[in-house]
Amino acid sequence: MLSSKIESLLFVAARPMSMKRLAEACGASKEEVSAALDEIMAAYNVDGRGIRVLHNGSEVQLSTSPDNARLVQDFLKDETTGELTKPSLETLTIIAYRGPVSKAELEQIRGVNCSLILRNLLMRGLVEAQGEPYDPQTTFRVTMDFLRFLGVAGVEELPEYDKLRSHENVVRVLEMAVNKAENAPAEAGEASPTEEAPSQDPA
Amino acid sequence: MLSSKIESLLFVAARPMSMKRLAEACGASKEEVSAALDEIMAAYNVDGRGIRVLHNGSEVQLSTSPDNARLVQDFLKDETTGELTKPSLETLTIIAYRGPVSKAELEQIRGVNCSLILRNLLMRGLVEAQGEPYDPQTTFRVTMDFLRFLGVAGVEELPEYDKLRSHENVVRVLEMAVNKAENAPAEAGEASPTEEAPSQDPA
Amino acid sequence: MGYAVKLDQFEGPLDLLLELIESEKLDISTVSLAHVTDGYLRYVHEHPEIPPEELADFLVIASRLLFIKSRILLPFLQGIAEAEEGDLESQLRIYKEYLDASKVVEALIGKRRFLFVHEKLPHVDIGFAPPKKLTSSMMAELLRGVIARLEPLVKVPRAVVEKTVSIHEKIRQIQSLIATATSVRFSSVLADAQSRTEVIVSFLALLELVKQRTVTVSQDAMWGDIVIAQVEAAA
Repeated sequence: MLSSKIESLLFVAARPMSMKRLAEACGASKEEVSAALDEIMAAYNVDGRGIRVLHNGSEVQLSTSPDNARLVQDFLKDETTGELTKPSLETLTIIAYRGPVSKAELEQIRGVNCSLILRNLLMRGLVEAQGEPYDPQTTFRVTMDFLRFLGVAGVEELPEYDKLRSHENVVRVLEMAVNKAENAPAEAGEASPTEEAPSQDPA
Repeated sequence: MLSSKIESLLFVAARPMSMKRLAEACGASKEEVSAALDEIMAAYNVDGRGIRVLHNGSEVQLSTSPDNARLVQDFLKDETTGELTKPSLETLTIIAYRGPVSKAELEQIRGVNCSLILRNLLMRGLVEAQGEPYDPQTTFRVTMDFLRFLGVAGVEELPEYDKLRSHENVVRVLEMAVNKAENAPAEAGEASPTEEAPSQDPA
Repeated sequence: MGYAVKLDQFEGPLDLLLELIESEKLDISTVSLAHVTDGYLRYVHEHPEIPPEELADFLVIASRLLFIKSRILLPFLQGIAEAEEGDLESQLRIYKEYLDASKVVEALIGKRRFLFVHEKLPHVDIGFAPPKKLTSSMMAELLRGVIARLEPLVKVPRAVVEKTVSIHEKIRQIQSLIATATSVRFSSVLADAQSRTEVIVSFLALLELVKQRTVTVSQDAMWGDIVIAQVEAAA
């Protein structure tokens, strides 16, 4: 039974698992895996359960439930405090709500070059790149680890997710930014220490 | 809710737990724990579930269901013996040339978090930790087995060892990290909620 | 007056702008953007410690603020400025939404409802599992790739320092240009500009001079070259 197999694999994997990997391992199609996962999530992600199924993009992972955070933290003698600096929080928030998001979009919203803060968040495992971090086409999203800080099973559980994600103005301004970038590709690179390939060193 | 708490603890412990320990951690009596466990077992130990509650004397443990034993074995074997990804090979290489190297230095050089990759390299016997794997002071180096596999007697025999090991860019990026650490007090975030209890030695 | 804004706490130009507007108890609008332009410029002038790699970002916003403000000084900019205003205004609104959301996120993390996973893989006896095709020369190649990737990270910041031109320096440059001629074309000011930042800084400096009534500017046609003249020499 597929949902049983998936449950077993999620339990032993001890890392975020992609649907693709699950499909391969179980010899099933991605659609079948996706349907089985919906079933599993519906069973776990309810009040009164001690285990949650987290989902991030096409990845899933099991974790403890938020209600038992204190108990588990004491049991593990874990010292996580979850403190983040203001730029980290700001950047993580935008990526959580808008992800997957490119560096250009991120910079359009923050009005400031984000190379270093992105690098910092990548190193700490709070953000992950889909592609090479320095490729301008690369998009970023938050990691399962960041969801675990927040205590949510997926970004959709964030307050006002739909509103902030598809905000009419955001979409419009981002489109403008993207058009601008396409018309004047050199302009983005001015002061950014990391985004250029070595060969493109701005003179 | 007691059964939720027990479910969380069994999940995160991933090893046998005594009823006594569970009762202590949850602040409940052994009778209450026993009753809650009966409930949990009734929910898990049925056909079609991928996780089982094993009960042995006064000890309990979560485990995968026997129906999926083969699948789980194959999956774990593939996780630990399958082809290494490019990021893994890159990490292994940096450890070979820069070892003994700490996780923080490794991440500074690669610009992304290396926790999962390190765990995998440790399990494959390619890398060894000098100290507890989760202690930030711990350094990593490649194993003798790996050197033998490459056909070299020591890392010094790797091509262009001195030049690549101490390349200006590598030295600079490590200096940048040191300067930054001195100027800005560390954020607590590196410790994601997974930073481990000593009991969870992954090696 | 009244820009009692705490220093060194800005995550970027939009953050500064928002703080200036809010400290005046204004709503985000074109009028309030024009209103805080001087305060913004003063902040940038008075904080030479803004890291050079961030200064460019501050200057981009400064130039957009000046566009907005300059409508009062340079009526011929009317048509052009409007688009810039709407742009900056909505950008700031969006920034504010995410800034507010980041406070909600901070509160969420503050509740410490952390989710935990077990990271231990079940014990499997695999012994030694090397990457079969890996050779030491491939490793050298991989490491060269890693090193190349670090290049912009360790090299560019220095280049930025050399490139960024301060507004003051540019003002002096324009002033000395006009001192030797009665009038000068803006294009000649830009002739040796090395980067977009420098163009912006030049324009910024020009608008500063106009504001200080040191020079007047005129333009024959929309998008035409701007002629700068000293106030005494102006008709």
